[in-house]
Amino acid sequence: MEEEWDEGGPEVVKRFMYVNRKAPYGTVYALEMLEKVLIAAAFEQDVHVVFMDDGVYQLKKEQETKAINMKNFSPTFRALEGYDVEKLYVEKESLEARGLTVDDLVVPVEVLSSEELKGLMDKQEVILTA
Amino acid sequence: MEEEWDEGGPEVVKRFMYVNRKAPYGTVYALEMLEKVLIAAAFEQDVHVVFMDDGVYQLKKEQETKAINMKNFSPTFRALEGYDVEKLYVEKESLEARGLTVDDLVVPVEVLSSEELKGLMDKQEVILTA
Amino acid sequence: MKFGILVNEGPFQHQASDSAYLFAKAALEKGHEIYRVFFYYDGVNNANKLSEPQADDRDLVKLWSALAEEYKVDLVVCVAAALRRGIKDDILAPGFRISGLGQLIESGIQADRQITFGD
Amino acid sequence: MKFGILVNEGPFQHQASDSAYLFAKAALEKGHEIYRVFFYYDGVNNANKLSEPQADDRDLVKLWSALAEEYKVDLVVCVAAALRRGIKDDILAPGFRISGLGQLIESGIQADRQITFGD
Amino acid sequence: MLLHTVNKSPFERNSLESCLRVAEDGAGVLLIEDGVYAAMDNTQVSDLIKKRMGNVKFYVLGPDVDARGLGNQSMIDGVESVDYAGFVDLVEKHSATQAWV
Amino acid sequence: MLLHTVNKSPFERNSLESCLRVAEDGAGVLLIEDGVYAAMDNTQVSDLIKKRMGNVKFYVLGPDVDARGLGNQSMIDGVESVDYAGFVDLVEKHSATQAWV
Repeated sequence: MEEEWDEGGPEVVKRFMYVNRKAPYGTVYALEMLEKVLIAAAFEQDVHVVFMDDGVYQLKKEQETKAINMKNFSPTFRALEGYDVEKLYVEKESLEARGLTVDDLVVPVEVLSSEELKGLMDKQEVILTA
Repeated sequence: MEEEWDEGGPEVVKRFMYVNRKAPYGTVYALEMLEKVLIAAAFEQDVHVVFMDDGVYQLKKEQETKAINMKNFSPTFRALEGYDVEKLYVEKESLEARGLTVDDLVVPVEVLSSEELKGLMDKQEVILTA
Repeated sequence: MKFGILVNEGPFQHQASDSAYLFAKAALEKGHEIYRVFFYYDGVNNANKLSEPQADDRDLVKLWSALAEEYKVDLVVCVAAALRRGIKDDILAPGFRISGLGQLIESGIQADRQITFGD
Repeated sequence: MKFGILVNEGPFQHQASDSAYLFAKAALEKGHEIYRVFFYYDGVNNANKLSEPQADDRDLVKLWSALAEEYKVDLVVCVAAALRRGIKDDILAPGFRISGLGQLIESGIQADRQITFGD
Repeated sequence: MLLHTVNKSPFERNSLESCLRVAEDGAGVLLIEDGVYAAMDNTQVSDLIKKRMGNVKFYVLGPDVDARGLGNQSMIDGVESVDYAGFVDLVEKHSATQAWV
Repeated sequence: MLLHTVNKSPFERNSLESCLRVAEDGAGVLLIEDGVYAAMDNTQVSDLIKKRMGNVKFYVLGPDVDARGLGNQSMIDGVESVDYAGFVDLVEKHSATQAWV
């Protein structure tokens, strides 16, 4: 990846937002989105990760994937802090619709109402969804 | 395909139902489903084709795909009759929810309420959806 | 009992192929027969032998091939769907064969139950 | 203006890749620059040169290659996503190159606007 | 009687709703993959299943429930959990299977 | 101000609804691919757009409307049709684009 550092240059810092709206395992989007988040962090960008709609299910505790033969990637969320990815947001309305609270989630997050999320999204320079 | 006739044998006739629930062009399911319908007809099976949910949009008249660079497959529906595929059903509730009537459709169909559809589905031996 | 299975999605993007594999395996372990697994739409990508998942992840292409070998399951890739998606004999994994869509209809006719896994 | 484009789906199954191609072409014809098109998830299947669509249908792999040649557009296939899906150099269409996910982030940094096409 | 399989989240798509619109009394509905979220109690969509409980038989694929961390969440009363072997049995005992993909 | 693109049918998925929940007044929403069905008048979901008309600016991609045979259907008043060149202009004139894929 070194040549990328030379080309792109980490000196430019942009506000990147990752919007996670898909449940885990049913599709691969959650897993491969995490890889994109980690890379942006490695490029020292200002990374914001939003979980809304079924995306909040990605953070659900106690995932046990052995019986479906798939890799349990939920521990990766706990590793995000080590990469300085600390701006994790969960939409309040999505959480409530699913009968969940922050206690059900594997990592500490900031809970924002859709109204508060509006303002945060509007400030972003690059928004990646899947 | 001749060896398939020998193996499978067209002498067994089963009730096949194809359930179309996806809009055309946004995904390929509508197009490739049509290919499956035609093959079942070639095997002289008892073919039923149902259009419900966004699947009713597959039959919408006046599709003009030139500007999106995709093949317009809606004329194929008019060819179904030539392959003796004549049992086409549209769910009334789906049609109405979209503000459409049978006059908007490229082929004659039988309109069934969900209640009527229930009975028809329950009699099928092979149901293929996409 | 004889089961026919239709797989409409490739490995990775959707769980469909994982579910189909685990269903097939469970049926075989219970002593049932799988008449045929037919791969249609992006499902044809299950037959790409160049696929190399991460070391700690499952490898569906290899799992299908192994199932075919152990239980003599007929894995058929739709020729029309495969041509479009660039799945050719050169890159076809062991245990898969490419054939016509008629093989799906035949599966529906011959199997006692036909089941679909898709998006 | 410089645009960066992310394509998350393969050709055929979803319209995403068609839309991305037509967007890129329209931008170039208006005199804009495409900084990079990055292919992720099943989007890597856009680079499979073995793909042979029906004669009367569009051929997205060839269209992307032609766009790359005419306008010198940088088409980058994600190496990790491609490995899993069996997209290797042997079957890579002209104009595409395989590289790391960092190229997507770089696109986000360097382009004036970054836009996603997906399922 | 048919077995219906639903693999989509009821929050994201209309699959379960459409399935239940045409599922006959006595039919079986098996929730798999992201479809299992519909089986959870105390959500905004729990009523979809509760309204048909008693005339449709609901099943959920346990391995998919566990994968999503829902093993200890409260499930709607009357939904039966099966494993893959149970899934096979359900397909066997119903006349045909319709997948709401 | 953001440009939001929505490519999913409002009958099948919750994308447009979620988009409108977090779209600020003054934002643009461009309907493309199967998203264009939301722009049609006299459907069960027409109100989704009508309720935000006036504070959000709605656009629809003409080529996708025509492909789906909707060229002569009545569109909700105030939705503006653009072609691919117009799509490019919209991305250019908004600060960033969010795709509700």
